[in-house]
Amino acid sequence: MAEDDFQSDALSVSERLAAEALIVDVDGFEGPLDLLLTLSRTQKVDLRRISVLQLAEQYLDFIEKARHLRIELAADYLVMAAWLAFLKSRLLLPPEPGDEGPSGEEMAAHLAFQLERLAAMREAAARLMARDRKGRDFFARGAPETVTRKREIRYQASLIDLMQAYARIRTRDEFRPFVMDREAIMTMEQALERMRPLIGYAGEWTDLTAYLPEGWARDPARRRSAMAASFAASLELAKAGLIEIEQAETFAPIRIRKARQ
Amino acid sequence: MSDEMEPEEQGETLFDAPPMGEQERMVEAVLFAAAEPVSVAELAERMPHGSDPAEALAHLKKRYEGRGVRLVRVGDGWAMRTAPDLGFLMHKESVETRRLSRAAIETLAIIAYHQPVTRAEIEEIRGVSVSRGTIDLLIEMEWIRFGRRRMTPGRPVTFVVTQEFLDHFGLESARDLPGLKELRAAGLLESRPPPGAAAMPGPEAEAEEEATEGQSELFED
Amino acid sequence: MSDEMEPEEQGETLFDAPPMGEQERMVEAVLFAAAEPVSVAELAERMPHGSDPAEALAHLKKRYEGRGVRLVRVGDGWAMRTAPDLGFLMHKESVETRRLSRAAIETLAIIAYHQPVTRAEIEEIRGVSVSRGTIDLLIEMEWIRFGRRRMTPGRPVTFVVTQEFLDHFGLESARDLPGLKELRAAGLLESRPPPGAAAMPGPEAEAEEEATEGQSELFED
Repeated sequence: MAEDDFQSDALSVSERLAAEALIVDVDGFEGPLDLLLTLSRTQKVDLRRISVLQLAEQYLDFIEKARHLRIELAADYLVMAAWLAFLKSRLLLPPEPGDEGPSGEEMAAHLAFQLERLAAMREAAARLMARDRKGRDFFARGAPETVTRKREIRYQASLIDLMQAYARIRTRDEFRPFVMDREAIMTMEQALERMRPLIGYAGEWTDLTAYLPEGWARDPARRRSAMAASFAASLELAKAGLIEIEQAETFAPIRIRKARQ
Repeated sequence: MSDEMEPEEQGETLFDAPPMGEQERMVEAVLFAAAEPVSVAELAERMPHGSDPAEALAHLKKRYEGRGVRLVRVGDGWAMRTAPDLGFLMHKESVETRRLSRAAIETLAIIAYHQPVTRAEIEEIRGVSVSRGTIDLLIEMEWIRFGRRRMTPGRPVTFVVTQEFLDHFGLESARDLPGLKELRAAGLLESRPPPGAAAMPGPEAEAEEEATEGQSELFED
Repeated sequence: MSDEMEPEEQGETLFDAPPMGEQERMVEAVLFAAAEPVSVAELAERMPHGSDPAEALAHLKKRYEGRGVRLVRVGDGWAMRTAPDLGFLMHKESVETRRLSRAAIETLAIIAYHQPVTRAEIEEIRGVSVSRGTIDLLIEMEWIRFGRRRMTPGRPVTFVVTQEFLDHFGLESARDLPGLKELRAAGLLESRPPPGAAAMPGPEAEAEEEATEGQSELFED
């Protein structure tokens, strides 16, 4: 880092040489803020009492020299230069009445804050890295014993599973829990699945029988099952606040409609 | 400490060897951090000149007596090891419940209903071969065990269910298992007979068979 | 309700918790065996029912005071580590730590002191864009991880330091970072927005962020 060059009392020649060294070393900077921080060291004052105006001039001078030496600077250095030129004008010229935006002093104070914060983080980083560190100053167990994971698997089977399994073998057939003919059975889940997408269209009172699947209303066994399942499903939907149910009187048709919010 | 030191050694070292307490700390730290057992020679090499790692080891060994870790000799090195009685702390146990596979539950059911039953018979009933793993699993679970050998050519082993099995399924005996009639009544079995199935002996029929056999006790535990 | 529970609970534990001396041995064994910090909760899980690992830890910490290895707190875990003054004995065990670039070190410090912190905030503080590689490296080293998303427009991710970070730098918690109090008192950990619209040119101000990201990579060694 070239900052040491700035610590020494500089004659104008050595100062210029140092500045040039700085420019040649521009790749060594972590961006314009880093460069500003380095330049600020030349003022040899506490960062809190830094002259931002002077710093801005130093920076602009640096950019000018770089340009003169035909050193290509990254865009963010030039953006910073433009901003500092603006800051400089704000600091030098008295604010015009009705001027909008922050004052030059506010902007300068923020820049000083940023520099101080960056310097503080640099120092904190150095202190952190200088701590006693694992693997260098202190050590973890060299021969850790791995914890063996003993996974016990418990198999579960109930008497019903056992009997079902036996029944399945003896019938040489896919076991069915109920010997009822499932073709005529509609479950509430099936009814729910069927009704859910349909209720969006049920703006007006509609007879529940309208929701029975096609063909199910003719066969009495199927109609009973489908009716019971659809009624149970509609109770579920009403409970969920999705529909309303009404029945004018005992044995009257049960009618449903979409709930009105 | 220093009066124990050989005068010759004192002359050699620029500094005195650290006090024994320090040496003990050093040995402790080195053995803790080392991946392999460390020999006395290596300790001496690592420690400041004039140290006496053997003595430090002796102190350290004493200090760790009865503790959760111990200083043990491994080959010609020394290492820290968990006290043997605390080995149980190095296991993490977890229990996972799984459903028995279809093959296992069917095999188990056949054994329960037909015991004592041979493997060939199980295969005949299931219509597929029974894998060794299935039988092993059921034995490992202590739900089945070897019964007596069948007095037929080849003297095949039979399988029977265990007390553990009865406990698990809440049965007094295997005879309490619902018969085909009850299964049918409970709707677990379709009334139509299996296609081309010859009548299978129920557990009752097998019970007689068991009584007639009284040979090898070898396979019973 | 609770007075009904108590006798039942007593009945549940078949054995009393082991004496504190035994519990201390157990904690000692578990921590010796582990290379990573172990939480009190995990200790409790592994020790017999009714144990009080927190108290056992307190006893153990005292026992190891001034020894070659020490009991240290790392975040919400506990670990045994060799005493830092004995590091010189451990040349063989010392691991060559990767030389970190200045960018990586500064980024790490900023995350540690300002956590949880967004990438934009890190860039604001450093005045340059943070390269993806820097963040990736720190994540790979397990020193930082993603924290919660910030509840601001864009819901940016934040970064926080890990337990491994604390372990590596010998910190009990992120509150023990060197100079943290002073930095906070000096207001240097506040996020202070730039005054007015004429914001300081930050890395966000640049049109081609991608291009500059690539560029800052050049500065890393």
